[in-house]
Amino acid sequence: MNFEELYQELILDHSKRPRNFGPLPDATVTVKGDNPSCGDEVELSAKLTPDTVETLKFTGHGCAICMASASLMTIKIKGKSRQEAAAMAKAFRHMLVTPEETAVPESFGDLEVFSAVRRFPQRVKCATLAWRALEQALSTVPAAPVSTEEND
Amino acid sequence: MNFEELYQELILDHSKRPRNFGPLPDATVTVKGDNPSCGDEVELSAKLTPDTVETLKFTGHGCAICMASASLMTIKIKGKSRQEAAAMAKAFRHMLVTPEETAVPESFGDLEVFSAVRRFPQRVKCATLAWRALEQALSTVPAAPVSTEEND
Amino acid sequence: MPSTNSWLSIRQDFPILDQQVNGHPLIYLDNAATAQKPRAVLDCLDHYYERDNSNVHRGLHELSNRATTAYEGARERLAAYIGAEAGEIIFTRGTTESINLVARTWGDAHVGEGDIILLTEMEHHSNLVPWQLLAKRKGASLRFVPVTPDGLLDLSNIDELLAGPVKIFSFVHISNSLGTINPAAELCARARLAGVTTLVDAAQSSGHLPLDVRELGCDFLAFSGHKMCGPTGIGILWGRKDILAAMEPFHGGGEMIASVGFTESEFKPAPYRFEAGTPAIAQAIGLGAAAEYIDGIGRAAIFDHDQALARQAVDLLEEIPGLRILGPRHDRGGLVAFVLKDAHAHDIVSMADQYGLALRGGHHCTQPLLRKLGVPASARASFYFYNTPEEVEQMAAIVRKIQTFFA
Amino acid sequence: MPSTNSWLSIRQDFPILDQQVNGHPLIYLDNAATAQKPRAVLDCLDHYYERDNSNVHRGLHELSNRATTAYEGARERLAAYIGAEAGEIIFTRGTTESINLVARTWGDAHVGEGDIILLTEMEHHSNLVPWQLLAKRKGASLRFVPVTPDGLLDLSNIDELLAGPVKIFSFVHISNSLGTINPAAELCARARLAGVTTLVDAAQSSGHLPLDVRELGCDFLAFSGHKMCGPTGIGILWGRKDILAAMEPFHGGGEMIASVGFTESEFKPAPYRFEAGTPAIAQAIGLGAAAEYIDGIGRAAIFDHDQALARQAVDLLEEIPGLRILGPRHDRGGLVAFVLKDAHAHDIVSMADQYGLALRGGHHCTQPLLRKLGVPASARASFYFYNTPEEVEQMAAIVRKIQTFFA
Ligand SMILES: Cc1ncc(COP(=O)(O)O)c(C=O)c1O
Ligand SMILES: Cc1ncc(COP(=O)(O)O)c(C=O)c1O
Repeated sequence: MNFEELYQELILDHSKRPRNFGPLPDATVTVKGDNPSCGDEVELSAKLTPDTVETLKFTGHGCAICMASASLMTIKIKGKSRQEAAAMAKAFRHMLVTPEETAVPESFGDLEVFSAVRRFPQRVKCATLAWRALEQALSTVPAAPVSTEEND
Repeated sequence: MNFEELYQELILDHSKRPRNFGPLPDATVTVKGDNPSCGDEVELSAKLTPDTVETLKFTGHGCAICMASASLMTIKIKGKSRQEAAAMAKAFRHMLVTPEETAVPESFGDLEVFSAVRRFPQRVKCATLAWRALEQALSTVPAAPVSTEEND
Repeated sequence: MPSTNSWLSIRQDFPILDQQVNGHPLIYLDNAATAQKPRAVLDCLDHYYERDNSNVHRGLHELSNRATTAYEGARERLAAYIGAEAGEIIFTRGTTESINLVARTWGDAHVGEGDIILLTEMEHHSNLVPWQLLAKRKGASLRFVPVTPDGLLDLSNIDELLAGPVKIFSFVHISNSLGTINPAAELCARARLAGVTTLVDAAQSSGHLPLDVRELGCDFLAFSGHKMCGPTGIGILWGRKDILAAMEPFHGGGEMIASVGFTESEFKPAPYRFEAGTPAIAQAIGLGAAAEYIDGIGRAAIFDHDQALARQAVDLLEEIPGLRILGPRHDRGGLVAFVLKDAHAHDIVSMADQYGLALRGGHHCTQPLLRKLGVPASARASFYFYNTPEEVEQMAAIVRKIQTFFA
Repeated sequence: MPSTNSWLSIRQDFPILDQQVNGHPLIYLDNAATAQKPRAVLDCLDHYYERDNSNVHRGLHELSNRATTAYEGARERLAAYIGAEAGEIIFTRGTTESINLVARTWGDAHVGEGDIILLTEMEHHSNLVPWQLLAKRKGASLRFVPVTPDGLLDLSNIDELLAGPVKIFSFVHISNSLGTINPAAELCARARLAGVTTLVDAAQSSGHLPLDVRELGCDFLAFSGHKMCGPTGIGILWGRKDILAAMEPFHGGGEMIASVGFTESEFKPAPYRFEAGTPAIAQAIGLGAAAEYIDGIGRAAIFDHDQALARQAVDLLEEIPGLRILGPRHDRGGLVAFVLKDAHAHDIVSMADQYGLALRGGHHCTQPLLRKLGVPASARASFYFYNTPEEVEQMAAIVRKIQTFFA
């Protein structure tokens, strides 16, 4: 079945027990993202330093793809430099609209499970919701050399 | 040709030289009728007594069918009782929507030339414009026993 | 009522149903979103474009005459379809435009500051947002008939809700996300007693049960062609003759004018006053053919058929662990929406699609209702007369597989 | 440019042209009212309804995905057709709705008491009445660029006309009752210098010559699908991205919302913000196919072809006693309107129909213009790429017969 390819064990696991799920009291930025046409909602909170995404957590609800993507993203991005985080978000969104046969970059690691979403164009926005929130968070709070600001 | 049936000599004659065409200074009622979708306009002026359509004239512009119908109507109706005039208008409008083979009443006289219009449903409103104006004129000014009123 | 065999032969009228999707025969259960089109409607469209296509009304040549006759004939057929007069039938793009037309013309003229617009909590966005916009323009406010936890209108206070400066009561006949059939005639009668104008959103009922505007007793009725086997891009607004006669135009343009000067114009009477510009000619004619086709089957029979499928679906789905059905258990229109404890609606629908099963998932354009019911999204199976009990069985079996997979 | 032979083979694409009317082969010269549809467009509609029909945007199943892809693909094709971006293309019912949308949303927000709306004396009712209604709502007034006796815009005072509190200049690209081709790019440039927003009514040009909104330099552009080989019931409003981004919604309903609460809603960005409810899906896709078909022939070639037929028609008609041609003698779009001293336009058109010749007679939805020209009604022959020089000859011969008959 096609859909077992889409809903691999890793995705099911992260959608049922999302990691880094919950509030982040010392967040420096919180961004709410939604897919208006289907009702998915993700609220992403991150603690950013001038250079680094120190930590990030999320709340919200959505389909398995959306939840698993947010969960795996938080693991992947935590501790990355802001530049790396932005590049990864861009690469992830880009990967989802490449042809099925295109190879997925090594650096993706576990994120590769989402490559099957390419066969389900209607689900791309589910997989990218948390990543769009991340990009907005990064753009909202200026990076170094400007000092960190509070923002909600 | 079908259209020679529609545009019989009598119609061509009356459309080119309409009778009773012009203003009627001592009119008791004047009614303006138009076919908005095509731009035909007829202004009918009549001198009504409590019982009779004493005289009537018209101005305006329109196609041959419209002009000839107005012209022949003025001849036909002049001097008729109001009741007869109303009945004739109704009968004329009715005749135009009867099936082609239906016989035309004897009393129609020359008006029979318009029976060919039944084959041209789009032209019915051209043939009836003046008659609708007549009907409105009759309904605007009360008949006997109420005395005649001025109206414009 | 057609026999099982004739239902199956009716199904043959729909070319689209005869296809494989993802390696399985298509099971199309997304009829509340849009219905499929029978050969009769497609042939009617082809005939129009291949023989008669012309602009209407102002033409004096043969094709224009044929097009006008067919277009006005469709108006008459639609009038007969709902027990109305032809002069009361306005062609629009669909339910949404019909409701916006009323909100803009009747609404702008009759709703003022401090007035109240009464809706229900189960309205589709198309019967909610136009009134929000009107309320904002005019300083009016909205009031809602509440929905009970089992998806019925709570009518215990209906007379109080209708009291005060309530100008219009606009409500859905059959809910597209609960399946609830509202007692439209009773609601209209109560509203009339209170002097309140009524609009019935018949988007989900027009193709599914017999409708008669005089029996309903409403003032406006709106529906879409595409949900009743007609083409996309066409719908109906019906309005009571005396109300339409007093209404200002909606759009300005060709066809709706009696006489135009550079600075002032006079307008034609209804329905033309409300149909500015070249109308959706082919689509109106196609909708006429759809109404004829539906009445050839019989709306009472269709209603029974759809209800039977819905009953069957409720019975089968209820057995699935963690599945909750939204809306009333019985007496529902031909649709069933549900949520699974273990799977999100999108996942259900995506997986169902892998089996060739077309369901819809999401808020079904009733966000506030779903929020109130505490459900972010639901999956919905909606039926029409070409669906079969076998399809319902397969649907339930697929949903069960999905539940097992995610459990 | 296609050769004579390939023009004839293009004609074979139009099934409707192959018929007899009143015992004569149909000569369809009513293209300015509506154009005929090629097989490619009809096949596209059939394919949609027979394979892909589904509601768009919110669906997660295969058919919905196909329908959405085709619908958004049509938007992209239409964008390319006029040198725009997909996000600037709003699907409407036609030119009339497009103009009403601008008058209602942009107009209500930007035109106030004492402001001026600049039009021309040759506007179609659809580009006149919406502005009359706006002016009435807002206490604004209308101003007109005059038309010269030979049917051209009198531009001698254009800068003065654009001066003062003029908010928008809305004008027709090719006049449907004169054939005049207005210098749209120049007019838009003048307006921009004066800080005036522009709308170009491209109803008669969109299928007849190459159009590029950046070259035109307008702010809005409106046209109808049915006049360019597309289905009825579909049209386009193009608006400059930054202008659309700042515009309030038109209709409220499904598909145009970002989030709905009981009393407040947020709206999606353009173009969805302006497409409430289920759109005319099949028709939008069909219009995409029409644009593709037209560009397969080439709009520059179509323009030359239509102009050549118009020149031929002018030359032949001019020889008929008592015949007066309206509009400029040369440099006209592919249509010729005329009056006969001895016969009224309706009589001409009715008689022509007896020969299978489809002309249009009347005021062509430009009553004020015809009144100014002192003509109550005219007869009009309008051409498209499937018409032939032989048809033009036959047309002129028939008009001559009619003249003789009534003389
Ligand atoms: C110049 C012009 N503008 C506007 C329109 C109106 O177009 P539609 O009737 O398709 O809305 C027409 C067509 O009749 C036209 O010729
Ligand atoms: C109850 C209800 N009202 C209104 C609508 C809107 O109909 P349309 O999108 O055809 O305008 C729908 C369909 O989506 C509906 O189900």
